[in-house]
Amino acid sequence: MLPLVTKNLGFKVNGAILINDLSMTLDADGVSVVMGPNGAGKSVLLRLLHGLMEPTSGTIRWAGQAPDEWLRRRQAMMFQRPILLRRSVRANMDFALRQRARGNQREKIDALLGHVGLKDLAERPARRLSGGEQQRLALARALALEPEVLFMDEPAASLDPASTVTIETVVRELKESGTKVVFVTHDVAQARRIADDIVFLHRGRLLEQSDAVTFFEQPSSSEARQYLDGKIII
Amino acid sequence: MLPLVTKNLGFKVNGAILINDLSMTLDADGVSVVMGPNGAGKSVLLRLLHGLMEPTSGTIRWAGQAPDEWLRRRQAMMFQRPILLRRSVRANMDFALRQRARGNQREKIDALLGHVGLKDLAERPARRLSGGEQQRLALARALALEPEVLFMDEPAASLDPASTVTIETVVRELKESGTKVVFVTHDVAQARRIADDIVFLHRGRLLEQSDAVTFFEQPSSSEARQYLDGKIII
Amino acid sequence: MQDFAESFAIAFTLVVQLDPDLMEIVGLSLKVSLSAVAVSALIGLPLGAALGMARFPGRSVFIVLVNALMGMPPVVVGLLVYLMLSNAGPFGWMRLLYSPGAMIIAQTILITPIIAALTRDIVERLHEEYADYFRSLGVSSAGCLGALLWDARYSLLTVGLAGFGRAIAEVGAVMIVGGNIDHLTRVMTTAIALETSKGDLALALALGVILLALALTVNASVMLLRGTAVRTAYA
Amino acid sequence: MQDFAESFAIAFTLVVQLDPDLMEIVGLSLKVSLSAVAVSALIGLPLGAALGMARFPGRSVFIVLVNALMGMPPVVVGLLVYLMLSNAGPFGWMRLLYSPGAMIIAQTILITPIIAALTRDIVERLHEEYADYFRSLGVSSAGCLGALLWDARYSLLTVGLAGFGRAIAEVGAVMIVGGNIDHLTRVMTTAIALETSKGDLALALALGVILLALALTVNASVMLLRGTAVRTAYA
Amino acid sequence: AADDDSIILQSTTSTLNSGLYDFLLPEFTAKTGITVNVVAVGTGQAIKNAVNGDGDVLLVHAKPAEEKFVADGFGVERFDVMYNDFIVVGLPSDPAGLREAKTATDALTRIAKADALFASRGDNSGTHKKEMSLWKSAGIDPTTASGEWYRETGSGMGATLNAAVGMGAYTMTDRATWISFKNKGDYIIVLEGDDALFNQYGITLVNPQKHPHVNVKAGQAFIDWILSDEGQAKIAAYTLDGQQLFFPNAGTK
Ligand SMILES: Nc1ncnc2c1ncn2[C@@H]1O[C@H](COP(=O)(O)OP(=O)(O)OP(=O)(O)O)[C@@H](O)[C@H]1O
Ligand SMILES: Nc1ncnc2c1ncn2[C@@H]1O[C@H](COP(=O)(O)OP(=O)(O)OP(=O)(O)O)[C@@H](O)[C@H]1O
Ligand SMILES: [Mg+2]
Ligand SMILES: [Mg+2]
Repeated sequence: MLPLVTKNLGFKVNGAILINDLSMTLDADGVSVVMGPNGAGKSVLLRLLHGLMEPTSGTIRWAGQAPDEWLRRRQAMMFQRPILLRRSVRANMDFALRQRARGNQREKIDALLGHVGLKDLAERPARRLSGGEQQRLALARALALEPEVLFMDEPAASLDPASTVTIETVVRELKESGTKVVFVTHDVAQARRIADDIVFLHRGRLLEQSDAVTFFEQPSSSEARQYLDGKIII
Repeated sequence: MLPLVTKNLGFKVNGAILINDLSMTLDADGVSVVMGPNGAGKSVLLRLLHGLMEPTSGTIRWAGQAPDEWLRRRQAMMFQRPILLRRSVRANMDFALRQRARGNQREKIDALLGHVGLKDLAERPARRLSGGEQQRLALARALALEPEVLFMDEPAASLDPASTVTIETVVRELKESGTKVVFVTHDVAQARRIADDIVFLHRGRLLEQSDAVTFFEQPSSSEARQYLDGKIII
Repeated sequence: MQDFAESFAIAFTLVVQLDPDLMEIVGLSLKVSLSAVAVSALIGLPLGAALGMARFPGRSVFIVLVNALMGMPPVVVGLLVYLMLSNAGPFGWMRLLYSPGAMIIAQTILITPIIAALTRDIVERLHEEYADYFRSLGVSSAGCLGALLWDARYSLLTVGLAGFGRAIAEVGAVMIVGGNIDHLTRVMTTAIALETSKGDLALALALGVILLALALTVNASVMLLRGTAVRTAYA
Repeated sequence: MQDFAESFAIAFTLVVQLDPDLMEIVGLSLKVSLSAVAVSALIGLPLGAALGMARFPGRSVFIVLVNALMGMPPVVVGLLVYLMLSNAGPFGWMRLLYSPGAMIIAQTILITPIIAALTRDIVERLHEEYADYFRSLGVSSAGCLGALLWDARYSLLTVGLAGFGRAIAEVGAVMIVGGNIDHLTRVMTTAIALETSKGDLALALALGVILLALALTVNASVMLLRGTAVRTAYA
Repeated sequence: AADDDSIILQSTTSTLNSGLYDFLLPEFTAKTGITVNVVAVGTGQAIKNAVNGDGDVLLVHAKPAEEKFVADGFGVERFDVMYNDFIVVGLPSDPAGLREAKTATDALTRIAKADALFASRGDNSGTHKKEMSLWKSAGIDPTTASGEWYRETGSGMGATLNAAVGMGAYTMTDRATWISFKNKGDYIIVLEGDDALFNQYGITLVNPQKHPHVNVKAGQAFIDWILSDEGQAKIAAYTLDGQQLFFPNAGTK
């Protein structure tokens, strides 16, 4: 499905330009981490790439192909604010799995829930889970789909340290198994641990795309430098 | 209003024990940071202390007084998942301010929005803001109330590094001005920077309450040690 | 089958002629039903919102009651209002029977439960979302009520339209308390009933078509207003 | 005023006597209205849900239309069905006129728009929340529809009750297509209308009280069912 | 409606539906300046409304009930106004052979024998009461067949006619309603002319001693006018499709 190529990508809502003339290429291998200040457009970009919204200008090509429903079904996305059905934890898993295969998948669900530490909470209403538990359920649900591309929008924001370690392990395992991960985080240390290359956004523009080492050692834009230093730049 | 004393506090829902026999005292001075794994009961505890829910057993006393509406009006809370009205950013600020004082407070709103970097977004629908922007709005809204006690439930989870610096500065300023801050975070480095004392929860129980230095240097429970090391403990 | 074609032709003729009798009837229908919706909204919205947000013992009994009152038959409402307003009744001295005022009262009683019941459900769900914040802020009950109604206003519009639909289409109650008096209390539905009983089905249907067109116009206007409102405000 | 006291006494006597005529009428009322609600739900729920989740050109016109159809007068619906089913009409050969079947058809036409319009609004708001996830997952349209209806089921219950309320209270349409024929098509509302026209207001009111009690029972049963459902499932 | 120059006339659907009032009232109003607001309901309901004082004048066709109304003190005095007659209508195929019937009782007996569908008002209206008295004189209790061949519609004349036409049943109607009725289908009159089918209308002023607000002056003016030669002539002059609908007979009392 990769490389993913965008050309002059733009997205406007009511006159506000959220993504501005963005051209980039994401390769098949390695974890791409998207960084940038709050409101830079990271979530919007992920939603455009995943095909949840139509760009208002420019193009997106997956290995030359325009995004469509079939490509999207081979991808998965973890939203910044998990979208959970008004059902039990198990029913949420079940619903996701049923979109890919028929039949009872109880064991698979149990295994996945065990993996994210939610086994004992399987029968709880999903929307009553704690913030971190919701993120873990979203992770389990995304993994259940065995996607070729996984978009993760700040998946560790509410996770405790141990779960953060788990999710980073998961990302590494996914990378090894050939899944492309596009990961958004504000945690610079985390980005350093998992990123192979960095996409740096600022006010809807791509300011920098480079491999991780270069980015963290010698960011070329002053905005990226300020961002990493925790200076206000928006 | 302080000290805050809880005695044998308990909270059950449908047979699940979410807070278990929790007795502790929070003093007037210093920032108290609540830590613990996902699902430990941090958010539930904050909601109990703030008086959003009734404990099913035990007592809460604010300087000897049972929590009531008037005490609550002198406190404020930033929820883990910001609750924003279906209105513009400005209208959200306005609504909060109106609960405390009549009249047009446009300048105050502008100043607060400027402080959290949302001035340009004042007319946007609040629920369309990015994750980090929503948290910043929630911060501005809470500050607007000038509370004597401020509960902050993972307020920096989605913030970019610069905003994280800002919020930590805000917490320090609040502390200096005599506001009691109760702060939840999973970011150990952040906790080290701002905490005066730590409340450590695990499966609804208070495992440890000690001053920050002691907690980070020599945690007395093995769970706290594992938590800080990023080991899975739930 | 030729009745259908005929009635569309009649409806068309009546409308293009701006038949003054018809205009009077249409005007009264609108006046009565819109007034009833307005009064019902004034009562039903706060009532429904209060039921949606408050927690008190016996609340679910109350909710069942309001829901059940949606099934109050127009004829029964008409009878109750008739007995109240009749000269032999307690409010006979107001001399409201057989006047548009009586019709507004009857329709108001009829649709208030509908507005309250549907509002209750909508507000309850919004309140689930807002409750913690309102409690934390210490918003007064009246403040909560206002905020919930305001933030749910687009959904409540549909509720209002449902109420309007029921009112404008209603015949049993206005027939009894209005009396279907020509040039005084005749509205579209009572006129339709009259033509039906005269066996003039084509004319009755024609009036029905016009009534539907009326409902369509009101709905379209509301949606247009809503459209511009959304454009300037927020979902 | 003595009418009131009298009618409660009559209502009570009728009920405790289990008057067989009354039981027949109550049974038919329930049968007709519950069937109509069931059929309307079968049509209106998916239709409303589809309108709530799909985005297509002309959608808002469609919505206005469905909303406006909530204002369809029962008498007009009755007439339409009458013309269709009468011996001179296209479906006369089915010999449905003046049968409970015809009444079910008429009420179904009447309440389907209500169910569809209210469902549309509810599903639309739930869909706003779920849409991105469903799109990401690649859920089929039918899958979305089912999931939205399922997750909104408690709100849709209120919608169903609104539909039931309208159906059980309705008199204009069933009167025309059913004919209020004793022992054949007489239901509560047409019986009330009859007693009213006879001037026996006390009996009419008594029947009204019983009808309301009926609506109350249905609503309470539904809420009880819902209560246990919530306890075993999730909000 | 508390206006000095207007009265409420409680009357029946059959008179309103026939168009008689549209013909009579403008002339009366032009002459006296009094507006007559007609409430047309079932006879029983009209009398009940009048008992409650919700009207100034009562014009219906159920003589015994009207006389009871006066005797109970609710009405001042009842006057005959006009009459027409009842007829039985049915399908031209006339399955029960009513056209051969000599009398009304004979006709009803044929219907019962043939189990032919018959739509009855079933609403205690003047028409219904008349029909019941005819069954009685025929010695038949049709209500034992209620829901079978005997269909009690429990509704007004127009609705009952619609129903009869819809299901192919015989029904009894007053002539005025029949002539002005528009949904006749292929229906024809199968029985008419028996003296037993006489239909008398009467007018009564609501008693101001029971209901002080009754507009006696205007109400009485209306009664006086309708009983006057002028009013009576006007009634006689009302025709539809060339047929006279009502026959004035004031003064016979
Ligand atoms: N539908 C919308 N209408 C208007 N503005 C929008 C909409 N969606 C997003 N925005 C705005 O677009 C900008 C980018 O949003 P986005 O969610 O992509 O930010 P982000 O980079 O993910 O930030 P964060 O780190 O806070 O999650 C924000 O300023 C946001 O307010
Ligand atoms: N209303 C409820 N019904 C059932 N379970 C609940 C409810 N509210 C909370 N819980 C459960 O209580 C536990 C504690 O929840 P809480 O939100 O306090 O966790 P937390 O410590 O804040 O975790 P996190 O770090 O993930 O935010 C969780 O397991 C959650 O699933
Ligand atoms: Mg984001
Ligand atoms: Mg929490």
